[in-house]
Amino acid sequence: METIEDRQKEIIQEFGMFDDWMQKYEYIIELGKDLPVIEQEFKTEDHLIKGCQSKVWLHADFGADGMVRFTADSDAIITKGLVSLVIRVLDGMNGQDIAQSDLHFVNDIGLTSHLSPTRSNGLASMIKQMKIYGMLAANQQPQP
Amino acid sequence: METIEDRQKEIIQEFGMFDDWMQKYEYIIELGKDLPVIEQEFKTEDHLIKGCQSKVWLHADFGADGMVRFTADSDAIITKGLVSLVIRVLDGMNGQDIAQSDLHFVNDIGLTSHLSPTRSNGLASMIKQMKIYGMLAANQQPQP
Amino acid sequence: MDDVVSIGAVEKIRKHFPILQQEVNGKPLIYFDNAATSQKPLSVIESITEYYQEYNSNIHRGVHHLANIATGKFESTRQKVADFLGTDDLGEIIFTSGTTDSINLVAQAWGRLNIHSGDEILVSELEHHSNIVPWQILAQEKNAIIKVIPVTDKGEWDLSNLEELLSERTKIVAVNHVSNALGTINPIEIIINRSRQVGAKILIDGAQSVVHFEVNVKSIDCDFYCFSAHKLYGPTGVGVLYGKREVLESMAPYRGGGEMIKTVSFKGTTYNELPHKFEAGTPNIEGIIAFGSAIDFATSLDKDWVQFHEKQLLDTATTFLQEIEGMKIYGTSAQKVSVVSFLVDGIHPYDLGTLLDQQGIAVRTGHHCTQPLMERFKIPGTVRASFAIYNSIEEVNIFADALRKSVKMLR
Amino acid sequence: MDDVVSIGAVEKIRKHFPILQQEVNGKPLIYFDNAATSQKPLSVIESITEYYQEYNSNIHRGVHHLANIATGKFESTRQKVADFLGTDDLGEIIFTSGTTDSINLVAQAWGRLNIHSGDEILVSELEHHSNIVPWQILAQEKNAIIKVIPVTDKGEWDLSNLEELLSERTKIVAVNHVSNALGTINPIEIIINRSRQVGAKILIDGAQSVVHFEVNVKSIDCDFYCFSAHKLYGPTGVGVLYGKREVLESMAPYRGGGEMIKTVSFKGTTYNELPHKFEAGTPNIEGIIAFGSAIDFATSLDKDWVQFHEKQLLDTATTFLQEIEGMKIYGTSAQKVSVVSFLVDGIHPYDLGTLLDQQGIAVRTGHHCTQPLMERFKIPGTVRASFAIYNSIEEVNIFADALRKSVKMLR
Ligand SMILES: Cc1ncc(COP(=O)(O)O)c(C=O)c1O
Ligand SMILES: Cc1ncc(COP(=O)(O)O)c(C=O)c1O
Repeated sequence: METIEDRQKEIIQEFGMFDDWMQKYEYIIELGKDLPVIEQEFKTEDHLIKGCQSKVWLHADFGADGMVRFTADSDAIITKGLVSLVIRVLDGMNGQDIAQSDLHFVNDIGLTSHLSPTRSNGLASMIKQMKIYGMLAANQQPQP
Repeated sequence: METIEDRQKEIIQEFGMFDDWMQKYEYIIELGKDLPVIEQEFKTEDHLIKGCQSKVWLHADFGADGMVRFTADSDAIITKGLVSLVIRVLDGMNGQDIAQSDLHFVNDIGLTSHLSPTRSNGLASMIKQMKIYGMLAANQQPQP
Repeated sequence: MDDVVSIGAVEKIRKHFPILQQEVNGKPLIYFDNAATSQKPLSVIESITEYYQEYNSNIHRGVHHLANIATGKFESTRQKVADFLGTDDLGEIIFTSGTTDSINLVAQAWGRLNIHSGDEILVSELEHHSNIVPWQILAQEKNAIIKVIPVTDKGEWDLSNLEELLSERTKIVAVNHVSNALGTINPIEIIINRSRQVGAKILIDGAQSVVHFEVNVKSIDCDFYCFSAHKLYGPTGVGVLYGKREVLESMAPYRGGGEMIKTVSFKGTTYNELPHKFEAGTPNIEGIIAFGSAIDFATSLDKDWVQFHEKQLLDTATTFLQEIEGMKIYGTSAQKVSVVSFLVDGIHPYDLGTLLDQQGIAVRTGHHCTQPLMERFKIPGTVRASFAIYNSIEEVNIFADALRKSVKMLR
Repeated sequence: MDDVVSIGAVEKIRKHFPILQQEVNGKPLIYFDNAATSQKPLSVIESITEYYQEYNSNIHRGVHHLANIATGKFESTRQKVADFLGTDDLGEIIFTSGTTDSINLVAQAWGRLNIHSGDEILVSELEHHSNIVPWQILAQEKNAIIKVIPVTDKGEWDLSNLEELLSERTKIVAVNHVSNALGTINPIEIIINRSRQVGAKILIDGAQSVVHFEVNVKSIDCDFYCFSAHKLYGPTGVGVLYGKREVLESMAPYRGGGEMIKTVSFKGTTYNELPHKFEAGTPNIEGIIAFGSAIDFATSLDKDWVQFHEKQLLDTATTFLQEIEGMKIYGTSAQKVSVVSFLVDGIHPYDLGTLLDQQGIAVRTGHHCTQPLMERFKIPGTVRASFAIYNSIEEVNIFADALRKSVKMLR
C-alpha cells in the first residue's frame, strides 16, 4: 500500500519538472479546480481554518478502521490547489500515521519559502487541524 | 556720545582678538564675575527671564530723560557674562534707541551659531525683554 | 505636456529611488502598492545615515554639540511641515508616530473632555479603520453615538441626508480627505461648511491626500489634519497632527512623560507649551529629521507634472482594466487620485495578487482596513493598484499583460 | 581581565561606531551622554539603509514579495526581543514608540479598568517623569492616590517604611530598575516580593537597565517591563512593552486602528489577538527591523567584559572626581551602573557642561527628567557623565583634565 512518504515523493518529483514558479502555480491552480468539493452543509463557521486571507473549509470523515477521509474547499483557487496537495498526501491514511506525519514536501517543493506569510500560516493551520483529526481518529473519538 | 553701534563695534573688536572659543569663554566668565549684581529685592519670580536652563533676573530703572538703566543676575556665570555683554551695549541708552536697536554683535562674534539652542533662546528672550523696557521708557510708562 | 516629456521626467525621478532598480521573481520590480507606503528617495535614506554617523543625540535640553545639531534639525522639520500645511504657528504642528496615533490623540485628549452621553460623532462609510475604531472606543466609554455618511455605488459620499446626520449634538466630524480603498477625493469643503453651522469640530484624515495634491489647513479651515510621513516619501514611525492653537490649548495632555511637562512634583505637575505638551518622551528623532528631507523632495516636484502624470497612469490603467471581461472597478468617481481598486468576476483577489507578484508586480489585496466599505459593496476585498510619480506608463502596460495572463490562468 | 585586554577590546568595539571618529570643537568627540541615548553600531545603520534600498513595504496582510520580506524581518525582531527578555510567548512582546509610550499604554489600558477611587499607586522618588506623569494623569481622573518610596542621601530607596506604603489598596507598583539620574541599581526583587503579597501588579521601567546587564522577566516575575530601543544601540521611535499574557489579555485596547482589529463594523468591532491588539496602525517598521540588529549586537558582547569594563570606567571617574575640591557626587550606592552625577560647589552645572563641550566632551546637565529627585536633594540639577562600552579609560582621563580646567576657569 502507498505510504504518506510515497505520496510526498511523487509530488516532489512532479514539481521538479517545472522550470519556474508560474508553471508551478499553473499546476496548483489545475489541482484546485479538480479538488472534489466539500458538501455544502460543511461550509460552516466551525469548519473554517483560521489564519488566511482566503477562506478554507475542511471536513474529516473517520472510517471504523482508523482511516480518515478529507474533503475541503476554499474561495481562492490557489489556496484550493495547496489544500488539494495536502489532501492528496493524507487522504485515506491511518489516523495514527496522519498525526505523526512529517509533511516535508511543503518545504521540499519550495512552498515554505515562496508563499506569503499569511498563506504559509494558513497552510500550517490546516495541516495542524488535519493532524488533530488524525489523532482523534486514532483514539476512536466520535467524529466532530 | 557713544552709541549702541559704537559699543557693539568695541565688543566685536575685543572678541576678534581671541584665537579660540575657550579664550572667548574665559573672557565671558570674567565679564560675568564683574557684572554689578542686581538688588536682592529684584530677584523675584516676575524679574525672571524664561527659556533658559539657568535663571536670569533682569531689572530696569527708567530715568526721567527716557534713559534706561539695567541690572541683572544669573545663577550661571557664563550666562551672567552673556547678560553683561548685552547690558554693556544697552545700559544707559535712550528707550527709543533700545527698542529699535539691532544687536548684530551677538551674531558677529559667533554667539548665535555657537551657543546651545536653549542658551540662544534665553539670550533672545532677554534681549526682547530689554527692548520692551525700552519701549515702555520711550512711552513714559510708569516703571513696572 | 506630452508623453516624451513625461517619460524623461519619470526616468529622472526613478534615479532617486534605489529600491526600484531590482528584480522580483526574475522580473523587474513594479511597485504599485504606494497607498500602503511610498518608496523613499536617496536623500531621505542618506539623511538617516548622516544622522547616525554624524550627530545622533537626544534632543532638547542638551548643552553639547551633537544635541544642538540634532535639536536644530529636528525643529527645522517642524518648520517645514508648518510651511507644507500652510500655518505660521509652529505650536500647531505636533509630531506623532503616525496617522493612527494622531487620530487617537484627538479622540482621547479632545474627545474625553468634549464628548458626553448622547453626543454624536459623524464619520463616513469609507473611512479607514484608524478613523473608526478610536471613535468607537470613545463612544463606548462616553455612551455617545456614531453616525455614518453612506457611500454611493460610485464610491462617493451620499450627502443627500446630510441635514439629518448633522445636529446640535454633533460634536465632531471625522472624515477622510481621500479614500485609501477607492481613491475618491471627497468634497470635504461641503462637510466642513455644514459642520461649522452646527458648531462641530472637524478632523480630516489626510493620510492619502498630501502625497497627491497641495493642502492648506488654513483655507480648508479644519480643526485637525492628520497624516503619516511614510506615505509621503518619509520614514515609518512618524506622523503629523495639525491642530488649531485654541483647540489644542483647550485639550488635556495625551501621554505623560519627559518633554511634555513644565514642572513635575508630587504636589502637582504643570504642562509645557505647544507643541511640546503633546510630545512626551524621546521622539522618533532620526525619522523626523529624515521626514524633513522627504518634504524637501515632495515640494521640489513640479505640481502640474505630478497631476498630469498621475492622471495619465490612472487613465491608462482604467482603460485597459475595463477591457477585461468580468471586470468591476470599485470607485468610479470623476474626482480620484491615482488608485484603482477592482475585482474580476469569479476570481479571488488573493489569487490575482499572488500571480501578479509572481510577475514582479506588487499590488495590495484584501479589505484595505476598510471593512465597513467592503461590507457596503458586499465583497471580501479588492485588488488595489496605487500609482506614484516614479511609476511609468510602460509599467502599467506590463501590468496589463500580467493581469490578462493571470485572469486566463485562474479561469 | 587586565587593562591591556580591555584597551584592545574597546578599540575593536569603537570601530563599529562611525560617529565616534569625529572632532567636536577641534577636539576628538568624547561621548558621555549614553544614558540619554546610545550611539549605533554600523550594523544597525546598515540595516536601515538595506531596508529602504531593498525591501521597504508595509507589513502584514501583504501578498507581495517586498511585504513578505519586511513582515518576516519585522516579526523576527519580536522573536529576538522575546529571547532577550526570557519569554517564549511572542504575544507578550508589544512594540511601542518608546518607554514613555509603553508606560502610558499600561496606565491607560490597564489603569483605567483597574484603578478606582481611593486606590493607590506606588512609585519612588527617583522615577523619571515618564514613570510619574502617566500615573498622575490616571490618579487625577480616577481620584486615586500616589504614594512615594523616599530616597536616602546615598540615592537608594529607603524601604524602612515599605510596610506602610503598601496596602490592600495598592493596585500597582511602578518603579525604576536603574535610576537614570544617579545610576543606582534598585533592589526590585524586594519590592516585587512584597508587592505580590498585597496583590499589586508590578511595572518595571527598564529604560536604563537592559544596556548594562541581563534581564529575565520570568525570573524577575514582574507584570510589565518597559524599555526603549534607542538606549540599547537601536533607533529612536521604538519601544518595548513586555506584559504577562493573562494581564495583557484582560486589558482594553489602547489605540484603535488598523492591525489591532479582527473585524470592524459599525455594529461592533472585535479586537485582534496578542500582540497585535496593542499595535494599531503602521508601526515603525524600519526602526523595529534595525532594532533586531541592535539586539544581535548587544547579545554578541561578552557579558563579563562589559561588566568589568563599565565598572573600571565608573571607578576611574569616581576616583578623580572625588579629588576635586567642592565636589559632591549624587548617587553613591554600591550598586550602580556606569553613570556618575555630580555638582561642584558654587558652580552651575550648565556652565560646566558648556565648557566640557568646548573641549569635545558631551555630558548632560539639568534635572534629567527627575525633578522630584532634584527637589529631594534641593539642587537645580547635576552634571551627568554616563559611560558606555565604547568609552575608554583614556577618555575618562581626558575628561578629568578638562573638568579640572573648567572648574578653575569658573571659580
Ligand atoms: C529611567 C527612564 N525611564 C523612562 C525614560 C523615557 O524613555 P523614552 O524617552 O525613550 O520614552 C528614560 C529616558 O530618558 C529613562 O531614563
Ligand atoms: C486613509 C487612511 N487613514 C489612516 C491610515 C493609517 O495610517 P498609519 O497606518 O500610517 O497610521 C491610512 C493608512 O493606511 C490611510 O490610508
